[in-house]
Amino acid sequence: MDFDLTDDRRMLADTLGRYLGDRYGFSERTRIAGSEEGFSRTSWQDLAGLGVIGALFGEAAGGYGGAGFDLHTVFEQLGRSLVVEPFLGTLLAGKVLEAAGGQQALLDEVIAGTRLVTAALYEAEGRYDPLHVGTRATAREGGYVLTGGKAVVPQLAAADVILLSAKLEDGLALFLLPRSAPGVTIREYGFVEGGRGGELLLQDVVLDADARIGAGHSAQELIEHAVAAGIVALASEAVGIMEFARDATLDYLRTRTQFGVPIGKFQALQHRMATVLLEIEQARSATINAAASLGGDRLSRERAVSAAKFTIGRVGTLVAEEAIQMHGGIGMTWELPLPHYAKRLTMIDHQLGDEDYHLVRYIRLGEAAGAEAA
Amino acid sequence: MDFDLTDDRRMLADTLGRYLGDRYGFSERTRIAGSEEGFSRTSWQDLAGLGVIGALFGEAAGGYGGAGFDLHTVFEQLGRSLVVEPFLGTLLAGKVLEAAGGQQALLDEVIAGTRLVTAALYEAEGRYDPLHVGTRATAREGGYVLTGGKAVVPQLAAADVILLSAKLEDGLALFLLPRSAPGVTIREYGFVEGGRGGELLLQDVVLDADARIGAGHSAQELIEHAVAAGIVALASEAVGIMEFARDATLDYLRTRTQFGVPIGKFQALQHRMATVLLEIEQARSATINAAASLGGDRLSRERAVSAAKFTIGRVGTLVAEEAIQMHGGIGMTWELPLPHYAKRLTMIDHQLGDEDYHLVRYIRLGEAAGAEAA
Amino acid sequence: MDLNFTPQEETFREEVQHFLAERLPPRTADKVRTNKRLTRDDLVEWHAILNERGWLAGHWPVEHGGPGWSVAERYIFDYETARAHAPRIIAFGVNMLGPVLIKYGSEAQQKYYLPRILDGSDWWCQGYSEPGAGSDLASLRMSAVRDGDHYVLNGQKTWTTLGHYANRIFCLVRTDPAAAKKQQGISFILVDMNSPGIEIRPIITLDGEHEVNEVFFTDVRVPVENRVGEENHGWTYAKYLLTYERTNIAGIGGSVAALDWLRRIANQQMQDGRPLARDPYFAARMARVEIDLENMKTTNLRVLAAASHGGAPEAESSMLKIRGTEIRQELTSLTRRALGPYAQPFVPEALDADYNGEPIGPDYAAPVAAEYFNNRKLSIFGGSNEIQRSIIAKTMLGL
Amino acid sequence: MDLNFTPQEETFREEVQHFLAERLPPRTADKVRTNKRLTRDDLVEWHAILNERGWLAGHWPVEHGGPGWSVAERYIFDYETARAHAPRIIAFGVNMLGPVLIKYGSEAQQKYYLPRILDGSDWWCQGYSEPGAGSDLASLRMSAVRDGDHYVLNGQKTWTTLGHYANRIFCLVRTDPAAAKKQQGISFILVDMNSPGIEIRPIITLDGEHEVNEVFFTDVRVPVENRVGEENHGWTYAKYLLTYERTNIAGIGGSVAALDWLRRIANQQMQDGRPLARDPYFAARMARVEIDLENMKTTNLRVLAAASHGGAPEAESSMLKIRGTEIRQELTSLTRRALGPYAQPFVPEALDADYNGEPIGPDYAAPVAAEYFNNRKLSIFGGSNEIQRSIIAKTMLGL
Repeated sequence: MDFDLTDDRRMLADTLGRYLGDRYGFSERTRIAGSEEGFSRTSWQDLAGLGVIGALFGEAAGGYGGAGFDLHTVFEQLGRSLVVEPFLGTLLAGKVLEAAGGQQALLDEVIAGTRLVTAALYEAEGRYDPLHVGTRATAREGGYVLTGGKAVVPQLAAADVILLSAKLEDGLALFLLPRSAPGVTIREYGFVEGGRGGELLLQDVVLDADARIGAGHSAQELIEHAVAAGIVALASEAVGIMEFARDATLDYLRTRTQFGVPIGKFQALQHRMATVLLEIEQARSATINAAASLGGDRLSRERAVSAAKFTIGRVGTLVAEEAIQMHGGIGMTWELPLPHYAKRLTMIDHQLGDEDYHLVRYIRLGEAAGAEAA
Repeated sequence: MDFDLTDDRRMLADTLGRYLGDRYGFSERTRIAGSEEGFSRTSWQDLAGLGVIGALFGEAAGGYGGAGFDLHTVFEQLGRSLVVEPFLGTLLAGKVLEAAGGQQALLDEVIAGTRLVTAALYEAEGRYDPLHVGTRATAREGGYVLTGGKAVVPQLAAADVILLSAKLEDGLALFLLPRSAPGVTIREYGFVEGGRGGELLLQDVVLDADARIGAGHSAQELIEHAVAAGIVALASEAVGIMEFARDATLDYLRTRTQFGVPIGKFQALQHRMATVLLEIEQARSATINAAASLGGDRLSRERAVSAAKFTIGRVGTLVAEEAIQMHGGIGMTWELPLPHYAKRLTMIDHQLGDEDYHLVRYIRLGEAAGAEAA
Repeated sequence: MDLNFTPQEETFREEVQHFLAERLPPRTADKVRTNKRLTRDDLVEWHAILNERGWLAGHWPVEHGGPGWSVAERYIFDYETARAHAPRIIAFGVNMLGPVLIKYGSEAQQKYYLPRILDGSDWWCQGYSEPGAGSDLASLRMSAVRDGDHYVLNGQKTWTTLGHYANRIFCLVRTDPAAAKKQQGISFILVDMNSPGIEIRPIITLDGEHEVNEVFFTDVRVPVENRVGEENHGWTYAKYLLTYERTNIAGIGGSVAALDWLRRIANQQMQDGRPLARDPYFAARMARVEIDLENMKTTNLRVLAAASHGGAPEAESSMLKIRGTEIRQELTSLTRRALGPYAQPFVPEALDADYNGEPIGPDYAAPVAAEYFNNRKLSIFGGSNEIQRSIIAKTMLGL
Repeated sequence: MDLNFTPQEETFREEVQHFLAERLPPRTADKVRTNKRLTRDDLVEWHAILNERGWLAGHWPVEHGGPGWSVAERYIFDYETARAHAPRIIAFGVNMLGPVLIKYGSEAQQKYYLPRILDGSDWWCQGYSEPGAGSDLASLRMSAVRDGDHYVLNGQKTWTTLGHYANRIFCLVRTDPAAAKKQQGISFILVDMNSPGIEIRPIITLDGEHEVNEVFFTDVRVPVENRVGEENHGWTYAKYLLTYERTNIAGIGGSVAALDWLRRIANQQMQDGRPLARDPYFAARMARVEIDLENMKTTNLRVLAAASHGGAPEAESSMLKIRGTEIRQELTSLTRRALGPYAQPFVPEALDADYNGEPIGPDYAAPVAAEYFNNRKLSIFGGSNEIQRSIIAKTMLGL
C-alpha cells in the first residue's frame, strides 16, 4: 500500500508543472483556447519534447510509461493549468494503436509530436455508447468503402489521421482515416469551454486494406480499453481542476470581506466548503481506484472506471456550482480564471459518458459480476 | 382561489384541536400508544361524538363532510397530537363502503364509533401495490370461500369487521369479513412508532354471498379511490407532524445555548433550518394539491396523490432527520416528544407506498397522460 | 379552500391569452423559447405593445397608469406571458423605480418620470451594488457631496444589468459618511446617464455575453431635485424596492415553459434505444423537478393570497426566491444533461435569431450550455440565496 | 502508487481471517450480523478471546501489551473483524483511556490500570458530556474541590454509553472555576463507580433501548493520585484522547458488512415482480452508496498512509468521521426502505437472540427500523458532524 508517486512520475509532474506554469499561464491559455486551431502547435512540440506524450504509452510502444498512474500524473497537471492541447484524442487513438499493434511508425510520430491523431468513436444516435455504431464499412477488392458520421470529435480538424469505428458485415472494426481522404467532410467548431472539435461525415470514402487495424483483436475490447484509459485521464484532469477551484475558493473565502469580516468566517459557507473538500477527496480516491484498475481484469476495471466517471460527474457539478456561488458575482465573469475551470469541469461530464450513464453501467456490470460469481 | 378553510372546517379543526390538547396530551398519548389495544376506546367514542369520524364521509353516507379538505383538516390535527386512534383503517374501509353503497347500517355504526372497521388491502408479496392480490375467493353455493393473507393491517385485532380484497375467477372483488369468522387467524403486534397492527391469515374462510360488496363497481377503482383518500390523510397527518417538529426545533434553536449563544445563532444551522421551513411549505402545498384533486378526474387525481406521497416521503425524511440532528443528544431520547413525532413521520413513508414507489407511479401516470393526450 | 380561480379570473386569463396570440411578435417569442439573443429593439417593441394595451405596469395604481389588477390577475398575467414565451418586462423602471416614486417621489418626480417609464422614453438601470458591497449592500461607498443645488458623485457601481441600454440610472449614494450606522447616511438619487463624468464599461460574463456593466462616476453633478425622498433616508426606499415586487419572484411561468422545452428535448434525445424521457433515471430527475414546480405553484399562490389579505411575507418571498431559482437552475441543468455530447459544441453566432448556418447536432442545442452557465447568476444576483436563507432564519427564529 | 497491500500484510490478513474463523463465537457474530442485542457477557467473552491472542489493544506499544502492528495491519484487523461480524471492541478502556495513560499517566497508574483494561478487570466508561456541555464540551461544570488528599466531586455527566456495565469512569472535572479560559482549569480524573455518592440513571433512547446513562455525583471523594497528569491541564489529555484513535473512525469494515446485509435483503424483497435490487431506483440508491464506500476505502487508506509518515490529519479524520457515519446512516436508511411495509411492525423481544417466536414478515425485519433510528446517533455523538465540519473549515481556511 503506497500512495506516493514513484520518483519518475514525480519528476514528470514537476517538469510538466513547471513548463505549464512558465509557458501556459492563464492569459496564454485563454489566447490558445480561442485561437483558430484551438491549441498551440508550439506548446504541443514542447510537451512532446518533455516526454509528456510518451508518458501515455508503454515502453513496448516507444513510450515511457502508459500505466494508469502515468495518465493520472499527466492529466492532473493538465487540469491544473486548464490545458486545451489535443491530449484526449491522442490518448484514445494512441491506446488503440498501442494495443492493436502494427502501427509503430505512426505511434513514433505521435509520441514525437510530429503527427496528430484523434479518435472518432461516438455517433449522434449513440449518445455516450461507443459500441453503438451506425457507420458502415463495406469490404471491396483491395480495401473498404465507409459511409456514415461521427459526432463531437476532439480536435478533428487538426488531426492528420483519424481513428474510427465502423460496422463491417461480420462486426465492429477499426480504421485509420487520413483527414484529407476524398469523401471526408469536416464541420469544425469551438467548445463552450475552449478548444475545438468537429463533426465527421463520410460519404463513400475509399480506404486501402491496410487502413483497417487490430483485425486480430476484438474491436469492442480495443475500444473499451481505450475509453477506460480516457476516463482515467478525464477524471485526473477533473481532479486537477477541482484542486484549482478549491484553492481559488479557499483563497476568496479568506480574503473577500463582507459585513466587516472575511466571508470564510460565515459558518454556512464553512460547512458547505467542508463538504466540497470532503467530496474532492472522494473524487480523488475514485480516480486512484480507476487508475489502479487499468491493469486488472475487465470487470473490476470497468466497474472502477464507471464508478470514477460517475463520481467525477457528481462531484464535478457540485464543485463547479459551489465555487461559482461562493465567489458571488465575480465568479460569473469571463475575466476570472475560476469560471473557465468550472466550465471545463462541467463539460468533462459530457465526454465519454456522464454521471447517469456510468451509474447505470456500474449497476449492470455489478449484475454481470453477480451472475459470474453465481 | 381561496386558501382559507370554510367556517365549518375551521370549527371542526378548533373543536378537535381543543379536545386533543385537553385530553390527548403527550403523556396520555404515550400511555395509549403503548396500551394493550394500542388506542383508546374512550377517546374514540369522544371523537365520534365530536363528529370527527363523520367528517370523513359525505352527507349521502351519513357523514358531515368527506371532501379532501375535510380529511386534510382532521388528519392535520391528528398529526399535531400524534394520535394513534384507528382513523386510517376506518377511512380506507369507510371510503370503500361509502362508494360501494348498500352498507349504510354499518357505516352509521362506524360514524357513531360503535363498530370498528379496518382495511386489509396489501399483501406481503405485493409490497406497496394494492392491486397485487394473491388472496383467492372461490364462489360456491350461497357464498364464497377465501384463502390467503394480508400484511400489516392497521388496528387489525380491534376491528369488528375487516374489508379485504381477493381474487375471484373473473377479477378482483371486495369482501367484508367478521373478525371472528372461523378460519381467520390474526397475529397482532405493536408498531415501532406506537399503535398496533397485524397479519391476517385466511384458511378456507366461508362467507355469505352478501359479504361481497361493490359488485356493481370496479374493485380496482374502489381501492384506488380509497387509497387516494388515505394518502391525502397520511400527507395531512405528516404536515401536522412536520409543523410540530418545526416548532419544537425552532424553540430548541432559540433556547439551547452552546458556546455562549443560542445555537440558532449559528449560521450553518440557520441555513439548514431555512431549507427545512421551505420544504415543509412545499409539502403542505403538495398535500393541498392532493386534497383538491380528490374530486377531479382520475389521472389528475392519481398524479396529484402520488406527487404528494412522494413529496411527503422526501420531505418527511429530511424533517425527521434534521429535527433530531439539530436537537443533538436530547433528540435521541424516549422522554422527549420530538423523536416520537420523527418516528411516526418516517413510518408514514412505509404506508400506502413510499417515496420511490410513488415517484415511479407519477412517471407512469404521466406517460399515460401523454399517451391519452396524443 | 379552493384552488380554482374565479370565473372572472378565468375570463381574464382568456383575455390575456387572446392578447398574446394577437400581439406578441412570434419572432420574439421564438427567440425566448429557443434561448436566442434578444435585441434592445425586441424589448422596446414588446414594452410598447404592453403599454398600448395598458398592461405594462400591472401593480401600479390606476391613477398612475396601472390596470387595477388583483394579486391573482397579476399572477395570471405573469404566468401566461411567460408560458407564451414573451420577454420579461425590463424591471428597472416598471417594477423597481416606479413603485418607489409612487410611494416616496415628489409630485414633480411622479409627473415627469412615471409617464416616461410607461412610454419608453426612459430606460432605467440600477446603481446599487459596488465592488466592495455585494451581499453587504449597506456598506456601499459611492459618495454624493452637496455643492449648492447639486450633488457631486464619485465612485463606482457594478453588475449594472443592461446598463448599456439605459439612459438613466437610480443610485444609492453615501451622503453622510459619518453616520453612526452604515444603513444611515445613504440617499436615493436619479441620474442621467449622459451626464459628464459617467463612464460605462462592459463586464463579459462566463458565457461570453455582455449583459452587465460597471459604471464609473467622476465628479458627476446631479441636481438636488433628483434626490428621491429625504436625504440620508435612502436605505428605507431601497429596501422597499427590494421587497415590493414579489408576485413574480418565483418565476413560475418561466419555469413551466422551461420544463415544456426540456420535455420536448428529452423526448427527442435517444439513449439506450429509447427516448431519454423514458430512461428511468432521467425520467426521475424530470419528475422530481416537475413535482417541485407543481408544489411551488401552490406555495406561490398561497403566499399571494396571504399578501392580498395584508400579510407581510418577508420570509415567504425569500422562500419563493430560493426555490424558484433552484427549480429554474435545475431545469437548465437537466436541459444541459439531456443534450449529452452536444452540450460541448458552441457557436456563438448561432444565438442570433438571423443566423442561418446549419446547426451542430440538434437545432435546439446551440444555446443550452451557455444558458446553464448564465443561469448560475439566478442564485447570486437579486439578493443571493444565502442572504435569503438568513432572512428566513432570522424572521422565523427571531434571534 | 500502489493500492495493494504487501505480501506480509496479506499474510497477516489471512492470519486474522483464520483466527476469526476459529475463535469468533458464531452466536455472537450472528447477533451482530442480524442486529440482535448483545449482552455484557458477549462483549466480555470476545474481549477475553482477543486478549488471549494478544490482539486486543492494536495500537498500544509492545511494552504495554500491544501487538506492534503497523497502521496497515491495524486497518486490516479492524476491517476483517467488522466484516466477520465481530462486536466492536468496547472503546473506553482500550482505545480511549489506555492511550492517555500511556502518554500522560504516572508509572503507578500505568502499572495498575493498563493490565486491568487488558484482562477485563475494569470496564471503563466516559465522563465527558454534561447536560449543558455537548458540542461545547469545554463549558463543562462538574466541580472537583481539593480537600486534603482527595478531590470532592459534585455535578452530572450524561450520554454515558454502557455506563451501567462499567465499574470505573474517567471524568473531566473543573478544578479551577476562576481560570481565564474555559479550556483551562479542567482536570482528568479516574473514579471508581462504586464510590459513595454516585448514582447512575438510564436514558432510554428513541428506539426504546437502554444504552446510555446519566451519572450523578454528590460529594464523591476521589484520591488525588487518581488524577491523570497535572491539575488544570485535563483539556490537553481530553483532546489527545479525542484525536488519538482514528484508524477505524470511518468504520469501513462495518459498512461493508452492512452493505452485504442490505444487498441480501434487497435481493429477497420483491417489487414490481422482480427483486428490489433490480428495481432501477433502488439499484441506483444502492450503487451510489456502494461507490461512495469504495471511494471511502481509498480515502481512508490514504489518510492512514499519510499518518504513518507522521502527518497530523485533523481535518482528514474529521472527513472520515463525517462520511463514514453518513455512509453507515445511508445504509441503515436503505435497509429500512428495503423492508417496505414490514419496517413498521416492532416486536422488541425479537431482538433477543433467544427469542423463538415466529417472525413478523421476513426473518431479518425485526431490528431494522429501530436500528435506523438508533443510528441517528452516529452523526451526533463522538463530536457531532457539525463540529467536524467546523474543524475541517477552520483547518483549511486558517481563519
